[in-house]
Amino acid sequence: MGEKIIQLKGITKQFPGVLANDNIDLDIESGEIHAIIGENGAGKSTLMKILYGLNEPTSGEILFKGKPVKISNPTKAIELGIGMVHQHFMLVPSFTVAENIVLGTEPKKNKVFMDFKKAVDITEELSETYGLKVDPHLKVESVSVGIQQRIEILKVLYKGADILILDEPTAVLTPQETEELFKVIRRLVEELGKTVIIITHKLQEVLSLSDRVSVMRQGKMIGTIDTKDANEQMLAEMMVGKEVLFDELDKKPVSNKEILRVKNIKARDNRGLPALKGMDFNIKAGEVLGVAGVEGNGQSELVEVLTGLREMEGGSLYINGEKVEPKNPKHMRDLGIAHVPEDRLSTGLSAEATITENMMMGLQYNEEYAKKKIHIDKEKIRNRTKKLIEDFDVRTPSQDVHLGNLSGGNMQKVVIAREFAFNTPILIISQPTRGVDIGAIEFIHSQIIEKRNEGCAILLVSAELDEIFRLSDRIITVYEGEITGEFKNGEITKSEIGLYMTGKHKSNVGRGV
Amino acid sequence: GCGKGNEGKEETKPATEEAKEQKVDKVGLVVAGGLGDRSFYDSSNEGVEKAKEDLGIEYKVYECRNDPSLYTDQLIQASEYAPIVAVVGFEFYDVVQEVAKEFPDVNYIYVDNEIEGIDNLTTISYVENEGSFLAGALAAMLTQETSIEGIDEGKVIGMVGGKDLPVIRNFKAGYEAGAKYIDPEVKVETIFAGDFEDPAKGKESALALYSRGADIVYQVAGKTGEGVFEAAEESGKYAIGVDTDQRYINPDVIVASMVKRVGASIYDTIEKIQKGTLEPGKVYYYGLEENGVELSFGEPDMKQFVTDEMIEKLEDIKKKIVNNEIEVPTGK
Amino acid sequence: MKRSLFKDNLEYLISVFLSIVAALIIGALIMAANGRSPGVGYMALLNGAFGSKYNLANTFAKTVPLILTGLATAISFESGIFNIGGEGQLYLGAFAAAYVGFTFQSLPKGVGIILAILFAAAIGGLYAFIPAVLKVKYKIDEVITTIMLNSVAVLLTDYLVNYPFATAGQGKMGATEMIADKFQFTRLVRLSTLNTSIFFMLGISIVMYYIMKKTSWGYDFKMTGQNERFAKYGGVKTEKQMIVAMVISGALCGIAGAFEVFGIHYRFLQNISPGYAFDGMLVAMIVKNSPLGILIMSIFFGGLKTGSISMENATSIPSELVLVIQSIIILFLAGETGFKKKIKNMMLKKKKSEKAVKDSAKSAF
Amino acid sequence: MLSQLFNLTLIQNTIRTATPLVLAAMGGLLTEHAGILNIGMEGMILLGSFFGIVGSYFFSSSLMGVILAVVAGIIIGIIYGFFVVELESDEFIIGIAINIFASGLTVFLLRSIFGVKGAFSSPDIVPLPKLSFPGLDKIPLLNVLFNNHSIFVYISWILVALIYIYLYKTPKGMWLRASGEYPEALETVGVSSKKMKYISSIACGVLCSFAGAHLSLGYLTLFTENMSADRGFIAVAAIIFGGANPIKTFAAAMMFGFFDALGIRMQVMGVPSQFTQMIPYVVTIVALVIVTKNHMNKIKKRKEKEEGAY
Ligand SMILES: Nc1ncnc2c1ncn2[C@@H]1O[C@H](COP(=O)(O)OP(=O)(O)OP(=O)(O)O)[C@@H](O)[C@H]1O
Ligand SMILES: Nc1ncnc2c1ncn2[C@@H]1O[C@H](COP(=O)(O)OP(=O)(O)OP(=O)(O)O)[C@@H](O)[C@H]1O
Ligand SMILES: [Mg+2]
Ligand SMILES: [Mg+2]
Repeated sequence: MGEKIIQLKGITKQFPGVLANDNIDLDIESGEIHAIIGENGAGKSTLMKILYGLNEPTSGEILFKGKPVKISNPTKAIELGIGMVHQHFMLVPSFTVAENIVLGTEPKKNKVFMDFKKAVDITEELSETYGLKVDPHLKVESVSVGIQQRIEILKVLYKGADILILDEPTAVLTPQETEELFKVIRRLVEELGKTVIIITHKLQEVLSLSDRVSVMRQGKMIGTIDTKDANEQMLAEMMVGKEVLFDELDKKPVSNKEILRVKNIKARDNRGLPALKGMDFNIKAGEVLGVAGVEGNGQSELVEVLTGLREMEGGSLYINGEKVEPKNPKHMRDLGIAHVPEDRLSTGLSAEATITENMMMGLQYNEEYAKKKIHIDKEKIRNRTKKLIEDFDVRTPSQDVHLGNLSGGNMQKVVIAREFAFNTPILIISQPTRGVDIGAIEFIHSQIIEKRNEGCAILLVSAELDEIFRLSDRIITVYEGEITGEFKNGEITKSEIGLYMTGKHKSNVGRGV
Repeated sequence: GCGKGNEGKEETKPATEEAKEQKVDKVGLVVAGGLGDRSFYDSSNEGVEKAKEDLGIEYKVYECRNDPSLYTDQLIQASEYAPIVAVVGFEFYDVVQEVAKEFPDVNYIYVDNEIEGIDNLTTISYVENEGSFLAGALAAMLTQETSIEGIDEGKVIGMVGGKDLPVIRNFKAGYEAGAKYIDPEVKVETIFAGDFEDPAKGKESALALYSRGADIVYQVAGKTGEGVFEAAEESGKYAIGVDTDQRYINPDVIVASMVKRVGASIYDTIEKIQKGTLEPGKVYYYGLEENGVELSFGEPDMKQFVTDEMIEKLEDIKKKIVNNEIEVPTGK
Repeated sequence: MKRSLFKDNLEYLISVFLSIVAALIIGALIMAANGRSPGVGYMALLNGAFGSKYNLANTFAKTVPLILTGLATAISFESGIFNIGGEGQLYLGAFAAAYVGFTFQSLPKGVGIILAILFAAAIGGLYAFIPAVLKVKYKIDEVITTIMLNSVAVLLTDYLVNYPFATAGQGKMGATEMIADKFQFTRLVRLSTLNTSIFFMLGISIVMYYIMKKTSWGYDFKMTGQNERFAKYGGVKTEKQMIVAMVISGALCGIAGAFEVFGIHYRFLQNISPGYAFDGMLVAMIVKNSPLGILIMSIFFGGLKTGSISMENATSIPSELVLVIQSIIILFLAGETGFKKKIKNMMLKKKKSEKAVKDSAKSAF
Repeated sequence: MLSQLFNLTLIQNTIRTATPLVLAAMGGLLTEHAGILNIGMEGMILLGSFFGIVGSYFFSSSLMGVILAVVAGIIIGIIYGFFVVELESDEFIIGIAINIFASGLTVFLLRSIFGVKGAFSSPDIVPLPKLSFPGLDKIPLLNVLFNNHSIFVYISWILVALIYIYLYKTPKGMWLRASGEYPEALETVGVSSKKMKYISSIACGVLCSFAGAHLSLGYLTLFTENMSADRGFIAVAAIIFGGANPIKTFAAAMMFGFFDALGIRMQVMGVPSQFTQMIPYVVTIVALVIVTKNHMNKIKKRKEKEEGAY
């Protein structure tokens, strides 16, 4: 461990209404991998944004190599060799990979013109040296999140950062991508002497990757410990502030009443290319069918077809044995399908609307809450919302808060609360715990199992293999729009399943069971 | 009496209130558009201005800026301000009849339209088509006067109208008839710019006409007409102004103007009212006979394009029109 | 929660009030700079707007088209489809109403009026339907199409009143025949153009408020506007909602036109509207599409219009100066939210510096 | 008959009519790329026209006219920027306010400076020079295309090219586009998106003042109330139509100018003016439909090609 390269002293950040950081002290040593963990809304991102000059602290000071510095804007941070990869990607969709990487400090021809060729060379050179493969010419909007993650890191490295801040870099990565990322991080630290600060919600990652870990709770710094002295249980409790028990979820036996059956369905992606090339599976009452696969292999399209958001171009769909032609989301919801979408902000919620308004989606067609499906009964809806907020432990001052002000985890709880409360026989759940803290994860998982035990047929799509294995009764693997394997939970190990997810293995089992 | 609303107003305008007591004769001038058009409305303004000097009246101008929702309001404010209200703009046709009934003691001089049978309402109607007839005749004569530089053999003349309205069509009818009267072969082409406030459009329209061989373009388009003069200047051709004597704007290309003597007619009427010689409730037609419309040729010191023969010819035509030897068509 | 909402609204009202005051102060400075007495000017303005029964009536008369077109804007903008074509829809609606008014003279009063209003609404709605469908089916930007359709409508009616429907009984105006006397809305205050259409308008406003604020439809409109994908996912037929919103919007503008004809001019005139739809749009946007807000702000704007005339006539303050002052008021109203934010941040900063002082004090010991 | 409609002078008319639109649209597409749809251009043009006249008249130099117009453009651009960028007010409302402000102020100043209302023209106003290239006049087509236009016509063409290069070939241009598409992304690499937005709205003010000066000093030599006559709004339409791409926007403006000029000529063939005036608007809508339909068909075709791909 090197000397203290960064020292935060008494950092406080007051947002209107929220004390995001409360008198925080933190030391970062050069050449270490320093993990920062904490529940949603604990203030991790805010603290890092202050360090990167995006947020101005209300009070407190920052020492760089022992000298006090004022980081008033990102340029200052970049000068000091601090780079940040943000929780929400900061890439311009319509620009190419190369353009994004050099944005802000572009190579120039004749002093005024952008030197695109140079930018490409730079990109290729960088991706060589750091072993992060990217195609400089592609537009960012057309590359996967995994690639975007790499671009972000290359961007930071191009700016010559010695201290890298990674805010939840693994939240959207597949296990494979996460592994690669960690290799890179280790190389950066061990071979190139960089310092890395990483924010994550996944304790195994903390334990496997970091040298030291700092824990935050509700804006306060709880403490910093050497990772070797830490274990999942204690970290979890430091975070949540009370005992967390990873109790074995008790699962009732699966009935054999088939609720949902899918035969040879086909669909295209947004670019009009075939994304589902004929899938068959079924789900029984009280069963969780897990869909394992590297992102972009048709999971999203599958979910969208089943929920009426995407046109089904072939095959057939049966609910309770009856054939249905999905028309639109309304139609599928009327048939008893609830849906937790993979992207809560763009699909699952309206950030401008209040929690109440977000929670009442769907009720406007419900006689009980809207007389004659016209006159909305505000009080009934308000009371129901209040109850859901309590039941699902959404952390918010009031139900009239605009959703955009909630932290990621709490947004997710709002979606889950709304969809679960419909009590539908079928649940389609996609990435239920993305960017959500352990406390919340535990809670959401238990809710899902509860639903399962109530006899609900559940389709679970997740990039988290742990999640898949923890919750599923059966697992199907998908690769390039086709099902490559189907297994009873327990029949197969994580490492084996990886081969199916990457299409290296293919079994003809699983035309249903 | 003028009921509640009126009292309401009086509270709001103490200044004019005491003015009323001084029994000074006042005139309210209400215009549909705004002053500064260098033609119709300005001319009416000159009329009351003259009346102020010679007849010692006070006056105040009420502009509606072409906003129909202001016609009634302004008219009423004027009616409360003065016993004589001059209303300028065909747009007031309905409104003025309504308001006149409400203010029986106010004398209304309504310019540029025709209404009969309301005792306190006198309308002044200009026989534009007669004046335009002369303009057409003049243009037809000039277009063959190749001695003047820029004039070619071709027998084409043009007109740029503001919008396609009854009044403007009335101008057009006279203009075309006048040209044909001189020489049936003369081709008259008209373009409506579609706007009274877009000189650029006016210039574009005039340039189109000139490029099609027109030597003289008659503008009946308010501010849009300013562009016509520029087009004439630019393409070395000629133009005829309208409403007021517009030659001063550019004597080198504006050969004449078809003047509606709005100011004069308003002045006359005010005078008549003071003398008590006015027959209210009837339409006063201001045509060539009454010198309500006429061709004017600017100041003597200006370069003149119109020869004496032409003047004679025009005089002759005027006579014929006055004693109905020539029937001037109207456009509606 | 009502309290929190109430607090928000109060805060909103206060800051709106402040921005108006600020604007008026600047206006006063301008007047003073031009050697006019602001006191006299504003007194005249106030009097002219609200000083007497007659003036009040005039002010309210002005609100009728403002509120209707304002609501039209609100419902379309709220639903995420932008109807800038109100002016054109108003023109066609006005003509349609006039057509009924002078063609079916024999109809009984009530029937004729209702028929005219419905016809105007239908035509206005139909004219809005075109851009709506182009938007929903072909993703053609409705802003540009509606702007274009405005000009088309104005020119079309222009043609109609000058050729097919030109009449002798019009003096020298481009206008249609008069509508039957019995159809003409009765004037409520002598001399002022205020007429019974204001009651229709109030009725419509209440319905619109109810729809937008209390019904499933209103909710669907709102969600479609806020996040179309979310609404769709939640089961809202977003495309239908957008089209419906647009058609309602067009219908309201058409009705506004009908009221101009039946309440004020009694016939269709060339240039019948001095841009009511745009004023209405302005009002709606200033109050962020809130029905109640539109009601209040329209009265303010109506007063500004009538008042500024008296201001102009009573004190010789030129009309264009009044225009300048008006635009400054609008600027400040639009800036309202921004000013609020700035001020709040400043307050936070102040807190910070105080805190810093405390800290240094602490460390002193 | 057709030869009467379609001849070389039609091209001239088109260029003349389109130039003010092109100039304004080039400004508007800069703000558009910065994420601001500026409908205040109408007023900005008007101010340019007025101060162009003021400068030219009092300093009897057209250059001074342009300079004064530009100063006005910068100031109004800053005001616009302050409200839209600094206070984050609704750009629509601010735009409308700017328009009202401009029409009020110009009329007011017209009276207080020149003591006239409505219109001001004078031989003392020095118009902008017209350019001609000797030799070109030999070839009729090139002659009408490139000879004796007012200087801003050429400037507008140059601007189209420059702005295209700026937007797509220079770092600053990339920043501008980024500031509209994803401001945060720009902020995090240490470039202020606010600054870029400000720059765009000031540039827009200047280009609109060009458009205005061209109207009052290049195209005409006078000022009249509201002489911008909705050109600002048509410029907005052109920007949207051209997808804020300088070349396409230029084409859109030209198309507008063309059909406007064509309409004028069709009148003399007896088509009622109301209909000839409709042409540009109707054509725009029809063109939009056709363009998008083709686009959709392309996509459909591609789909069908890959039909076998399952
Ligand atoms: N710009 C802002 N304005 C107001 N409140 C904010 C702002 N940014 C963050 N907050 C609030 O500050 C608190 C901390 O937010 P922050 O994003 O730092 O949490 P976090 O630890 O990163 O949570 P997560 O793990 O979900 O990312 C939250 O309550 C959040 O709502
Ligand atoms: N169009 C409006 N303009 C101004 N204020 C309004 C408007 N609509 C509602 N309000 C008030 O503002 C607050 C927010 O209204 P909103 O409709 O969003 O909340 P709500 O729960 O529906 O209350 P309400 O039932 O009163 O509408 C409420 O206090 C309401 O009385
Ligand atoms: Mg965070
Ligand atoms: Mg409500």
